[in-house]
Amino acid sequence: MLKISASNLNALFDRIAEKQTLYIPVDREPNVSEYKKYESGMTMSKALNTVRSAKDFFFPQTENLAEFKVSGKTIEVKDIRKENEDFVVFGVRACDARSFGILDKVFLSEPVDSFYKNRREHGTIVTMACTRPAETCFCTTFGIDPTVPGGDVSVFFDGENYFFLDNTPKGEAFVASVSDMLEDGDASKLAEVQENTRNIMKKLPLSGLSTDSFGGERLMEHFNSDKWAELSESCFGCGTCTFVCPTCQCYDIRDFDTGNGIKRFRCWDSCMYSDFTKMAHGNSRNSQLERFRQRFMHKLVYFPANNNGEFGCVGCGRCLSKCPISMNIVKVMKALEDK
Amino acid sequence: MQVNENFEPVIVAFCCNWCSYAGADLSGTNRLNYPANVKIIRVPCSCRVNPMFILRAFQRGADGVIICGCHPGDCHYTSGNYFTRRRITLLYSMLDFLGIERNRTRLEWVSAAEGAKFAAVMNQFVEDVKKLGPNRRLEDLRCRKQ
Amino acid sequence: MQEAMIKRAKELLADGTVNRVMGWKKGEFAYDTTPAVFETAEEIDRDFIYNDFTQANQSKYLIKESRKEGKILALLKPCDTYSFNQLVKEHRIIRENVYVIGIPGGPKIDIEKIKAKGITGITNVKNEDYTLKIETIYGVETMPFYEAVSVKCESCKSKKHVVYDELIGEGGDILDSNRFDMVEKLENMTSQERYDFWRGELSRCIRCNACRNVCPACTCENCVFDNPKSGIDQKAAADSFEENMFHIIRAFHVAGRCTDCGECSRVCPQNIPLHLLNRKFIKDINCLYGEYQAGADTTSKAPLTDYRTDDCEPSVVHERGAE
Amino acid sequence: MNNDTLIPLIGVVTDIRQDTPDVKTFRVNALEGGKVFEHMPGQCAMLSIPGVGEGMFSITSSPTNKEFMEFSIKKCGCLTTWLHAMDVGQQITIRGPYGNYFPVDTELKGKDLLFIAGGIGLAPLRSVINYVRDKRDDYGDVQIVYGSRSKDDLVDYKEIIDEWTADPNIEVDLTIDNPQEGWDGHVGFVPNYVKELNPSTNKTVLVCGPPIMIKFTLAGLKELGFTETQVYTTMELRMKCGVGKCGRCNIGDKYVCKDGPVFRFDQLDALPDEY
Repeated sequence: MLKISASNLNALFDRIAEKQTLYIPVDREPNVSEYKKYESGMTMSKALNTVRSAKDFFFPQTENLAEFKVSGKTIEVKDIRKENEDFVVFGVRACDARSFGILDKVFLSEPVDSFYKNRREHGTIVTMACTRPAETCFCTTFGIDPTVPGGDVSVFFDGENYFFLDNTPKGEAFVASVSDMLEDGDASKLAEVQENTRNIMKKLPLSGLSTDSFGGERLMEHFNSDKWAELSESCFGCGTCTFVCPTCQCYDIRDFDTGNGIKRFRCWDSCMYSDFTKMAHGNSRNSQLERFRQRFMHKLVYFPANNNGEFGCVGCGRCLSKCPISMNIVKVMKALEDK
Repeated sequence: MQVNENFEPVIVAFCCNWCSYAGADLSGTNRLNYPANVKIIRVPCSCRVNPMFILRAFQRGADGVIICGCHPGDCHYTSGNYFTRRRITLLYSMLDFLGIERNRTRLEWVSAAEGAKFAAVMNQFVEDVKKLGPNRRLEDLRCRKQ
Repeated sequence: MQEAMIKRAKELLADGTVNRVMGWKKGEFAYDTTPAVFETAEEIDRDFIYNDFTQANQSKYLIKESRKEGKILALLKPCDTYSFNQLVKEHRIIRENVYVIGIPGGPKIDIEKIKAKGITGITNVKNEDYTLKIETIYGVETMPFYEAVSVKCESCKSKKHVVYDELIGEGGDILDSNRFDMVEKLENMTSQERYDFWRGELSRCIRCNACRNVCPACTCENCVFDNPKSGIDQKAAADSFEENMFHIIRAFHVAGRCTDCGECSRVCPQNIPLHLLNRKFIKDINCLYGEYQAGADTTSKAPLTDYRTDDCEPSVVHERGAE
Repeated sequence: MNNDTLIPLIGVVTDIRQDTPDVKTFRVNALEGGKVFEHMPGQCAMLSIPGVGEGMFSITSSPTNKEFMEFSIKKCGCLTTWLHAMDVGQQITIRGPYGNYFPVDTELKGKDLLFIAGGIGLAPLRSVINYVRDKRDDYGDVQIVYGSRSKDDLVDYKEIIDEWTADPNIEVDLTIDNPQEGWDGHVGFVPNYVKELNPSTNKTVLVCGPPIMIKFTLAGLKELGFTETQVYTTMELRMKCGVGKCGRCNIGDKYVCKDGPVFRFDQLDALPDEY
């Protein structure tokens, strides 16, 4: 397998950044990381995962859709789309890599969302295998193996060297473009590292969590469960879980009058917000209970119902660590599952 | 700091209907000059000025915002401008705290009889803002004229 | 402490003084606790928890809870009593429907501070004589308790309960806190440095509204930022201006009513020190209009709904030292 | 780059008709004349005034109308107030068509049809009614029961009187909620009127109106012996994208904008009661 030694990793980054925009996770504070555009001298974070998910690269928090010039009774529409530039995201974890597949099912299904597709086509995802999962991790529940992280290229670290495995034609091209910096290496230690991580995964507190009780066929039963009242009781309807979630994809479309034209943009929205379904004549989800239920029902029941049983959660654990009142999908699953 | 001589700032002046607005009128009838940069918005009382108005003015291209009201004690509504004074002091202090240049904001008391003061205040304020240059720290890039 | 609280809560439930108990519920991990309402002694025995991690300010929930049938027992830390009092003063909480027990407060621990040390896979956290023994799947780690104290407790303003029907444990006093140190440090910077500091912080905002929704002073039925008629409603910060706008206006709307409970900074998923904005207002109010602590009583006039004819002019802002 | 459905087209309002005090019908053409796009009866389109808002409206004209599209819009919110204030010649942005449609070429073909509408609920049904009238031979009996608060609130009243009631092949039964001077027709709520009319149970029913009317009408129909598989309705929820991605018109595993707005009642029964 092709490899690069840990000491040469930054040289590799420099090389990639010469040709394309490169994003890597960087520490903002000790062990708190976020994706940053790579500039020479930055070091990759050792934290398990970034605070914000990697969905921003393909589905940014705000994005302009079109512009309008209005004068008198006439309206002119300006298509502002342009071909995205190629970019590389390095160090994506297995959970986030899987989340792109979930977002694809939404945005690339007919009619295709050209804004998303444009970014998706131009982004190369280089994933990084996990070696030190945290207690909030439960990706294995959704059949994800964090030691084989997917993406266009998977990278494995054995403590000394980074090994590269391309999974897609795009990944192959990426590896080829830096192949002169890589050398053939002995990957025999990797199996042991992977085995070790898998064993840790089994010991994690949430390793026993199962999706057996969920899926499209249980729709009415879960919807009508009497557990929701207690679960949603202390939810105060913020959007933290939604916005740190790698798979939440609901959006709003709004207009902004700049004074010299109107920009129509879309931005992330949350089904937890009270105005999400508010219409001029009323609201179909009036209480926080209904809104709370919607978010979890969507991930655990509605999404699989429409996508051959695939769940809308990847077990990254962000909502577990970020919810202000510690209410999260794991607690919901445990409350609703068959005892 | 480099001063661009050609820079003409946009100044938004919120003027109380009962005093400063009349003061502005008076300065006009007395043929006193004050710069054309000043765009006056008439408000029923200086305390009608919501902090959001000030921010929105900056968002949409103002380089300086000035509020003019009746002298303390002379409010048409008895006490409106006393509330203005507290609110605006705190708001300006907050803007300063966030690193927005403090000379971009001002509050002055101008009565209906003080046409000359109105002109002088505006001249001085425009001068001060000119020195600061265009508002970049509290501007909305989407609103910048192309 | 937890035992004493459980015992008293069950007594009050049993003798009919209250029909519900507001407390905290155990979670998946040693450190996650969720505010919850308990209706029976069994529920309390099963789930009730009070430990170093029970940080959440529960006063805001009492707005809704105090409007339900019967009386509810609220267990309030000193800082929570200020928020509670402020909400009573604003007629948001119906005081008669709440039985308040003052409980000793922090210092509480912020799990993020433990995680920031690189400690992960946490299965249990024990406080052994102010040394934290943190059990993880990777082995046992230790760290001094005080290094893990949450931001809101680091500069605790008061150990005094300003409102209660009874106390568990001893009451405390108002502390001589250092809570304005950071504000002062920023004030002493140049305008450009302050601008850079806040840009760095506020540019991380994802507009999740956690700060607003958790804030016990933000109790509007319809927030200006959600009201399409306000002209400034926004879902996401589409420009750096909107980041500033949201936080300035939010801080301004709670100025004079913010009790400095620190919940905004605690809940921020991006760790933006939002409490500094509120503290700046508090500090200014204290300096310019006399010492004022929101929530300390239920009768005094709030500084922004009051005035004196000899108040200072806004020019004080412009006359402060060099930029 | 291919067209994206989120980037709208321009339509121009060529005629405005005041139907009731709070409902206007707008005729929309493409800039170069003709229709902006083709649709099927029951489908919707996103209309917007940039800077004001965007909203989903059912297309009230029949697809058989090859010249223009029409939208009957009730004034109730920000955007609709703006639409009501505009004049002929105003351009608007339009995108669509969105959603499914009444199965006019399949399940409804050859059937006896009963249309039940209340208030502005006639808007989506008008498209089907006119479609059926234009292809009259493909369908059996057609009966229309339409009710409104008052005589003035009957949308498209002129068309109903001039064309529908004049059509010997169609039975039209009108009702208003309360007695009114100058009205000698039936007085009473729609659900009760349907029961009084006692329509034959071999009819296929298309119902649209306020949720409360739909609820009672359905109950009434069941009493008369109709089954849920015989009754269709069309729904409305908050929508932003129109293509099942933005997430807000989600009910259970369905998106009203994409899988709806037309549902048969047995389909609705399988969904959570969240509409």
